[in-house]
Amino acid sequence: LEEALIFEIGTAGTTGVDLAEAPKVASRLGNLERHRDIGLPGLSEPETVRHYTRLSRQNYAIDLGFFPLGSCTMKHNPRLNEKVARMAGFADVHPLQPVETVQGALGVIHELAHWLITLTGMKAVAMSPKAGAHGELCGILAIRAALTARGDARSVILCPESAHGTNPATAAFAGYAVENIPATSEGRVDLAALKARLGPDVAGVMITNPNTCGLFERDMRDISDAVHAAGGYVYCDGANFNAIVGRVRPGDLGIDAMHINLHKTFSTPHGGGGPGSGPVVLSAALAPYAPLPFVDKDGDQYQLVEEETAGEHHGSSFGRMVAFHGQMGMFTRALAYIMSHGADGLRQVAEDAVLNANYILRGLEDVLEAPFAHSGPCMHEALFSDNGLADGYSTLDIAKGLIDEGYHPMTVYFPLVVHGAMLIEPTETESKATLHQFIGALRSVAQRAKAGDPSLKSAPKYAPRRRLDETQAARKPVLVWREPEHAVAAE
Amino acid sequence: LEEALIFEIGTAGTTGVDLAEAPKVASRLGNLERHRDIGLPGLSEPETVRHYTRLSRQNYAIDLGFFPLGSCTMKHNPRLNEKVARMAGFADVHPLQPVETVQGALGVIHELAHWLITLTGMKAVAMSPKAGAHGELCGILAIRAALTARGDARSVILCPESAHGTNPATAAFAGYAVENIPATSEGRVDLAALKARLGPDVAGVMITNPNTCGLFERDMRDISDAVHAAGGYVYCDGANFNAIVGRVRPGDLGIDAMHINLHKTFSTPHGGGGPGSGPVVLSAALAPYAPLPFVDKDGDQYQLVEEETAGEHHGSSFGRMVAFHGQMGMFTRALAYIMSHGADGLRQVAEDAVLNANYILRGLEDVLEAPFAHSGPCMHEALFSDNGLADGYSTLDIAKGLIDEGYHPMTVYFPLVVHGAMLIEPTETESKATLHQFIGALRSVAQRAKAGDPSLKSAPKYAPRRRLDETQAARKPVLVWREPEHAVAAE
Amino acid sequence: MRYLPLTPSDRQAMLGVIGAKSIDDLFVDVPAQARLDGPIQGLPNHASEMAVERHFSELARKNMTASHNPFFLGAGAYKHHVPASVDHIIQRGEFLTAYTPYQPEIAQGTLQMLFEFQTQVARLFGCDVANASMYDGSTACWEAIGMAGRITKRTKALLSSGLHPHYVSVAKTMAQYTGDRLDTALPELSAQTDSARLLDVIDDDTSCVVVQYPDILGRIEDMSAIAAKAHAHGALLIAVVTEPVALGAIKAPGEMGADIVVGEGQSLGVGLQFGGPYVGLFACKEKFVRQMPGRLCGETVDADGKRGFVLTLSTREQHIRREKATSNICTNSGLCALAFSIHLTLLGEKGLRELASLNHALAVQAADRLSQIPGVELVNDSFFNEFTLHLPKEARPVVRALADRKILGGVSLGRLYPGADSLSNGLLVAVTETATSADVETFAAALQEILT
Amino acid sequence: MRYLPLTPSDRQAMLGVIGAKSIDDLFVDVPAQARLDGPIQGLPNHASEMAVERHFSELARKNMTASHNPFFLGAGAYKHHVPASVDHIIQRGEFLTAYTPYQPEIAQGTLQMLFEFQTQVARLFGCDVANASMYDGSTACWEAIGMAGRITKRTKALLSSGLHPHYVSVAKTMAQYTGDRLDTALPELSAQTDSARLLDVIDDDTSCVVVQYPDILGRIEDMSAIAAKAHAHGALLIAVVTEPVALGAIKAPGEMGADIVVGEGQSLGVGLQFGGPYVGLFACKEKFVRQMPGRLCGETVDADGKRGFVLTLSTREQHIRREKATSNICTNSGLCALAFSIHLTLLGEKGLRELASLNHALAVQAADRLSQIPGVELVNDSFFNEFTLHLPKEARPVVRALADRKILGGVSLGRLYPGADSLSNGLLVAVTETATSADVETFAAALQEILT
Repeated sequence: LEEALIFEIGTAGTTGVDLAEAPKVASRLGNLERHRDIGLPGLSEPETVRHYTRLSRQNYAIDLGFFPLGSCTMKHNPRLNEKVARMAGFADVHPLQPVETVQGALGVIHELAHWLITLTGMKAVAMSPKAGAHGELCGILAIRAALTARGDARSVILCPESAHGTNPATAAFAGYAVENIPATSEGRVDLAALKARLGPDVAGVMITNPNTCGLFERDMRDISDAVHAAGGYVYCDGANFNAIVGRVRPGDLGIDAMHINLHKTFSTPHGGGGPGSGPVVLSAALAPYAPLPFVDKDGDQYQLVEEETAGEHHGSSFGRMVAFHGQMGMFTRALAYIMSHGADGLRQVAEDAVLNANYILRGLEDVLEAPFAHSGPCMHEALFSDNGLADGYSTLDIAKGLIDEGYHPMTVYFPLVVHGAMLIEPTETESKATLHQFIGALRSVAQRAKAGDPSLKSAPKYAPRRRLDETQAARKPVLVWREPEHAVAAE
Repeated sequence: LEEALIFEIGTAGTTGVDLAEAPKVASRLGNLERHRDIGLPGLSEPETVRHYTRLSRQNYAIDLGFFPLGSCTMKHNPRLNEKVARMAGFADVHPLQPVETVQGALGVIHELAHWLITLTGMKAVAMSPKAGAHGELCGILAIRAALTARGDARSVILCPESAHGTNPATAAFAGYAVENIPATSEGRVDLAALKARLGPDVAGVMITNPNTCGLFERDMRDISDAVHAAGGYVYCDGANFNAIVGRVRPGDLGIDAMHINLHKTFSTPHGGGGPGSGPVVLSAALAPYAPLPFVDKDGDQYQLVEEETAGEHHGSSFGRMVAFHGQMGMFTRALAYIMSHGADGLRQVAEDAVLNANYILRGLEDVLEAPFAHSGPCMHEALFSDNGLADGYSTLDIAKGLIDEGYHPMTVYFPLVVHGAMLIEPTETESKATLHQFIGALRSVAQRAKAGDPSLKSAPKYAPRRRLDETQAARKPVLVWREPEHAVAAE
Repeated sequence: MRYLPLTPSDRQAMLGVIGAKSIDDLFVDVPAQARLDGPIQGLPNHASEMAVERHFSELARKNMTASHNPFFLGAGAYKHHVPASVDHIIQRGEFLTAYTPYQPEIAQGTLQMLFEFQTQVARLFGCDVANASMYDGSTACWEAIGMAGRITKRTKALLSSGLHPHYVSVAKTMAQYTGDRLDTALPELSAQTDSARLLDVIDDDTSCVVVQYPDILGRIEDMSAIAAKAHAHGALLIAVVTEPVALGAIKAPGEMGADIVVGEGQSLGVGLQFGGPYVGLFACKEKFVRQMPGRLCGETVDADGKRGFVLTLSTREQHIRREKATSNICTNSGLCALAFSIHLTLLGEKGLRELASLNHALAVQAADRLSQIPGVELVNDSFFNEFTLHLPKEARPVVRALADRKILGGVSLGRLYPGADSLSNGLLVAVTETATSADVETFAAALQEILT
Repeated sequence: MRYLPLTPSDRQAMLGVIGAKSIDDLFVDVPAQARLDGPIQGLPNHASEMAVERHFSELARKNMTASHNPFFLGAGAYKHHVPASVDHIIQRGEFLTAYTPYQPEIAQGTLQMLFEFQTQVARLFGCDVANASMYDGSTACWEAIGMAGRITKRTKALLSSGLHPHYVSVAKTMAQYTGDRLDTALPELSAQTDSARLLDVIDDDTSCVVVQYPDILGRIEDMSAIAAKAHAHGALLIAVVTEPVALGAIKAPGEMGADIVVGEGQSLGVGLQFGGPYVGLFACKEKFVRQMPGRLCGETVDADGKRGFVLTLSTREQHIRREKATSNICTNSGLCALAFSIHLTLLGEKGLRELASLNHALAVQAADRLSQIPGVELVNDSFFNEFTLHLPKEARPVVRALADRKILGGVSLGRLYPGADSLSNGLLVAVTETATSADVETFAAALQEILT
C-alpha cells in the first residue's frame, strides 16, 4: 500500500487534538486577525499514528541493519540516552529560567565539558555549536579572533584535497581564501608541500585526523609545529574521533581547535539528518576567544557566563553563535553514553572500531581495489576505489546493489581523491557475524559489477522505490504539495 | 533477510547488561548452588534492539492498518495511555506497600470502578479478574456463591449456540453442565425455547449482547425476567460492549453480571495476545459475593479491603482470584481512555462503531451472503457466510487473500451458527476512507472466490510467510529450540 | 474528539448510503425503555489530553515510588532494574498493537518471540517445554494444580506452608467449585520448612505436592526427596518460583525432579506496576504437554518450506473444545512475556548469573547488618535475595512507621497472614541490585530507632 | 560492556584474520609520544545503566520544571502541550536512527515527511516554498540575512529593535567576519515598535529589513508598509516568527509582503529542552529558491514511474560546491522537524486556530489580572500570548524572588538586555494553554506581595 500525503487524506475540519474551550475575550491582535485559510490538513489521532508509522517503514535505520557509512559513524543509539534526555528535569526546563532553578541542567553541560576537555587534552570547550559544520565555524572564528587580537590579519586557510566539503565552505564563510594541500601517494597530507606553502598570509590549516581516507596522519605533530612556527593555527575536523578516542588526545598532537560530532563519536541519534551537536575543544591559545554563553563552576554553584558577566574574565569572546545555550538534549544523551563506557570503555570503542574496519579491509581487498592498503592498517574505515569494475559499471551500481542485499550503501564518491571512492566504516557496535555477512554480500555485488551483470543496473529492486530521477527533481523543483488543478471526481 | 533465533546468534558469554561487581560474601544458598549451565544465550544491546526491531516488522498491527476482527475490537491505542501508565507513581509502586503510600494508585482503581458501575448501571464491580475469560469465571463464581448462600444448588448453565468458547469452558470449570439454547432464524436467542428450558436446575444463562452475530438481543429484558423468575441469574458476556456503551446500560436490561474487556471497549493494547483485563460489574443480588481484594473509600482515604478487613462488611466474598489487586497497568490506560472520551464521547463511540459496521454491511451484502441482514441493521459488526463461493473455495481463502491486499483478515469460522462465518468489526476509530478502501478490497477478493480464481488458493504471497503447515506443527509439536544434532561446520 | 476520525459530514453521508435517517434508526433493536436519550448523568464530558495527563500526574504524586525511596519489598513482586531498551521495544506499535497471532503469516514477530520465550522459560526452569505465558504466577499455580488433577485423576493437593498465601487463597477459591481438596498450613518462623510434614502425608490419593522455591520466607530447600516420594506414590511435584532471578544462582526445579514448574515472571522486564499486569510462567515435562493450559507456539514450515511458527495444540483450548477445554483461558500475557524475554536475552547466561550473585551478596550483607539491631533476629539459614526478620514487636506498625520516614521497609507477615499471631512479628525483607548500601544503612538506623 | 558486541575471542580471531599480533599493531601510525598506554587518567570507568540513570535522576531533580510549577516564560521558547503520540512516533527506530536521506530508495519515510513539513511551513508562513529545516530560529535568521545579501548584492541590513536580542547577537557575531553592516537599536518600553525608524532609514544600500512578528515584547504590527518601502528600494523584507502558534490567529507574514520568513519551530512538537535542539523554519518566495541555504526535498519519480522524493538542488550545498556553497550547513534538524510536522498534522487548521484562540484568550485574561496589581502596567496594546509588564522596580530580582516561591514568572528584560537601564523594569510574560487560572492567581498574588 502506498502512503498518501497528509494533504491528500486530511481535511481542514479534522483535528487530532482536543482543547479546552477558549474563554470569550475581546481580541487584542492589533487588527491583524487571520482571515485567509492557512491550508493545513488535520488528521484524527489514529490516522496520524498510522500515517507516520507506515511512513517510517519506508526507511532503513541502524535499528534495522548495518550502516557502513564512512565518515558518518552510524552506531547503536542506546535507549537509555533517550530516557535520560526525556527526564522532566532536562526536557521541561526553559533556557531563560534563573540559574538557581537549573543547577542540574548546567551540571550536565559542565560534566560533559569536563569529559570532552579531558578526553581531548585541551584547555576549553565551546558547547553551543549546533552541528559539526557549526563547530567548524566556531573554531575558525576563534582562530580569526585570535589573529585579530594580535593585529595579524591573514587571508588563507589550507585544506587537504580529501577534506569534507564543510571545511572549505566554513573557511570561505569566515572570509578566507581556501587553498588545497596535496596528498601523498599514501593518502596523507604532503608535509613538504604544506611547509612550502606556509607563510604570513596563512591563518591556519584544517586537517581531518584520522583523515577521510581512514588513515592516521603520522606527521600530525610536525604539521602542527610547522603551522605554529609560521604563526598559524591548526583546526582539526573531529568527524573521525571515534577511531582514536581514549587512545590519542588531539591536544598532544598540537591541535588548536577541534569539533566533536556528538552524533558520531558519542552516539546521539542522527534522526534522519539531525539535530546534531558540535562542541569545539580549544587550546590555551584559542580558549580566550570562545563564544558565549558557557557554564562555569563557582564553588558548588554553576554559573552561566552570558554577555553581561563575560566582561570580568572572558572579555575576548568572539560573541554568540546561537540563541540560548546549545543542544541540551544532545548533551544529556552524549554524557549518558560517555559515562556508560567510561575511560576504559571509550578506549575499547576506538580499538573495536579500528579492528572491525581492518577486518573489512582484509575481507574485501582481493575483490575491490584498496588504494592505500599497502601502506599499513587503516583506522576506523576502509577505503576502496572503483578500479577494475566492468566497463560502464560504477560505484553507484555497487551501492544500489547493496540495498537489495539488505544493507545501506557505504559512503560513495567521497573522498574525492580516490576515483569512485567507497568508504566503509563499520563502527564498534557491529558484531563479527554482521561484518562477516556484509563482507559476503559486498563481495557478491562487487563480483557482479566486475563481471558486468546487467541486472545490477536496475538495482534496487527490493526497496520501497526503484532508482529515483534526481535530475528531474532538480530541473523543475517541486518543493511543496499543490492541489491538483483538476479535482478528481467525487467517490 | 531472515531473522535467526536468539539461540542461533547469541552466546552464553555475551551480555547486554552491565552490573556493579558483587561484593564478596560467603554464600547462603542452602548448598543448592547451580552448577549446570542454564543454556541462555546473551546478546549485546545493539544486537538485541536489532533482533526485536526486525522481528516486530514481521507483524501486522493496528498502527499499520485496519483490523476488521469481529468480536475482538481492535481499535486505536492512544499513546497518552502508555505515557500515563508509565508514570513512576503507578509503574513503580509495589502492591504490598502500606495503603497510606499508594493513595493515588487506589484512587485510579476507585475512579475507574465508578465509571464502570455508572456506565453499566450496576451495583458493584470486581476489578481483579485478569482477562475476559477470568471475568466470566468471576461472574459465574458469584452466581454460584449466591445460590450456595441461599442453599439452592443448581447444576446447569444455559448458553446460546453462538456463544464464545470461553462461556461453556468457564461454566464447566465452575462445575456446571452446559446446555445450548437454540437461535431463531433471525440470529437471536429463541425466547420460547429458553423459557421452556428454565427450571429449578438452571443456575443461570450466559448471554452475549450485542450477540456474536452482531445483533442486539431485542428480548433481553424478557430473558432476564424469565431467568430471574425461575430463580436463576443472568450473565452477560461484555465482549461487545463497544456497540452500546453510553447508549444502553446493561443494568437496565436485568443483567446480574458482565465482564468488561478493557482491551476491547476501552482500548488497552492487545499486545500480541495480552495482557488483558476483565473487571466484572455485578447487580445488587451478586455484589455481596464479589471477590477480594477491592478498593473502598472512607472519607478522603482509600482503603484496600483484603481478607482481614472484609469480615466487617463483605463477609460473603467468594474469595481471592489473583495475587495482588488486578491489572493496574490496564486500569490506568482504560481510565485515561474513558476520561478522554467522557460521557459524551463514549456515546459517540457506540454510534460511530455501529455506523461503520452498517456501512460495511451495506457495502458488501451484494457480493457476500449476509444471513441476518434482512432483519434490520447490525450493531458494531457485520456477519457474512461463505454461501455462494465457487466449489472448493472457502472463508479461509478469502481471509488469506485479504492479507495480500494489505489487511488483517476478519474473524473467521465464528460464530459457529453461520457456515463459514466472516465477522467484520470496523470499530469507531477507522475513517470513512479506510472503510471504503477495505470494502473495495474485500469485494475484489470475494469476487475472485466466487469465480474460483486459482491464484487465491496460494495466497498470501506478499506476507512474511506463505500458508503455514499447522497440521505438522500439532502432530509432532516442536515447542522449544534444540541444538541441531550435527553441529554446522565452523565458518 | 481526537480518536474519532468520522466528521459530521462523513456521518451524514454514511447514513445516506445505509439508508437510515438518523443514528437512532440503527439502534432500533434496543428496547425503548433501555435507550438512553443523552450522555449518562453524573459523568464528565470529554477532556483534553493535557487535562487527563494532569489528573494522572496529580494522582501519581500521591504514591510513594520504589525508585525514589529506600525500598525492600518482595513477597512475590521484586524491584529490578529494567534496561531502557526493553520498554522501547515493547512500545513498538508492531508488538504493542498486534492481535493474538491467529493469522501466523502476518504474526511471525510475535510467534518467533513466543517460541524463544518458551525455550528460555523451559531452560531456566530445567523443564522440557513451556507455554506462551499465563496471567500471573498465582493463576499459573492454580492451573498447575488443575493439570495435575487431570493427569493423575486425583483431587488431593498438598500445599507447602511456604507457598505464597495469595497463591494459597487463589487455589482455595477455585477448589470450592472444582471439588479439589487442599491440604495446607501456616508457615512457622523457623529456618526449616515443612517438608517433613509434606513427606509424611504424601499418599496414593495425592495428585500433587506444591512447593515454593525459594519459599515465602525466603528459605531454599532441596525438593528432591519430595519429588521421589511423590513419584513413588504416582503424584506430581509442582514447583513454584516467584523470583526467577534466583535461578541464576540456585539449581533449577527440574533438576530436582519437579514435573511442573510455574512461576511469576514479573522480576524480569515487567516492573512492579502495583501488582499487574504480570506474567505467569508455566513449564513441564514433555509427556504432559497435551494436558497443559494456555497457548503454545510451535515450529513448522510454510508452503515454500521456510521455517515458521504457529499457535498449536489448540484442540486443548476453549475456542475449539468449548466446555471440554483444559482451561477457559483465552488470553496470555504476551507483551509481558516479550518484556521478560528481551530482558533475559540482554542478560544472557552471564548476565543472569552475575545479577543473581549481586542480589545474593547484597542480601547477605543487608541481613547481617539488620540482624545486628538489638532484638532483631534473622530467621533464615538459607536465602537468595529475601529473608525474614523476627522483630521484638509486631511488624505491621513498624512498616507503617518506616513509611512515615519515607522508607519502604519490607512486607510484614501480618499483612500477608492477617490474624496469625504466631507470624505477626515477622518482617520479610527483599534486597535486590537496586538497593544501595546507603539505603540499607538508612533502613537499619530507622528500624533501630523505631524498635527502641 | 553492553554496547560492544565483540567478545574477547572474537577479537583474537579477527586479529588473526587481519594478521596483526595485537590491537596495538593497528595503531602503529600514531606517533609514539601521542599514544596513551591505558585509560585516560582522572575519568571514571564504565558504569551500569542503573548507575547512569541514577546520576541523571539526581541532576534532573535539581531543576525546577515547567510542568510542576506555575510557568510564564517565553522570549523565543514556549511551553505548549505536546501530544504523546508525537514523542512515540519520533522514537520509532526507523525515524530516530535513520541517516540523512542521501539514498532515497530506502529513505522515503524521512523524505515524504520532509516534503510534507516544507509544505506545512510554506503555508503557515504564507510563502511559496520552505526548506527542510535549519538548526534553530537564530541561525535561520542569520542565514536569511546572508541570503538577502546574495540576492541584492548589498551588505546593509536593518534590524528592527523588536528582534530577539539573541538573534541580534548571532547576526552581530557573524557580521564581524562577513563584512555585513547591521543597523540595530534597543527596544523601547512602549506600545509602538520602531517601524517609523525603519521606514525612515531604508535606502538603496539596504539589503533587507528584519522584523520580528510578534516582536520580542509581544507586540503585533502590520509589516505591509515596510515591505512596500523595502521593495521600492530593491530591498527584501525578512520576517521572523518565534511563536508559530500565533499564526493560527494572525495574518501570515507572506500576506504582508515578506520575501523571506524564518522562525523558531520549537513551539510545536519539540518542547523546551533548556534551549535545544530546536528547529529553524525557513521559507521564501519561489524566485529565491536557488539562493536558499539548507536541505531541500523535492518530488520526482522512480524508474517505475512512481512518485517519490529526493534531496534536491544540492548544487547549492557544501558537499558539492565546497567553498562556493550557499552555506556551510550539512545538518538540518530532521527529527525536530518531524515532531513539528506531526504536531501540526494532529492540530490541522481547526486545531491550530483553536489553540491560538485559547492562548490569546488566556493571555488577555492574565494581562488584565496582572496589570491590576498596583504599580504594574501593561506595555502592549496588541499581543498574542506574550506581553510586557512595566514593574515599579527592577524585574530581575523579582523573577528570582518568584522562583524562590516556586513560580517561574516570566523573563526579565534585564536578563535579555543586560546593562540597558531603560529596560530593566520590564517583565516579559507568556501565557499558553498550559497555564491554569490558578497558576495566574498564584503568580499575581506572589507578584503583588513581592512588589509591596
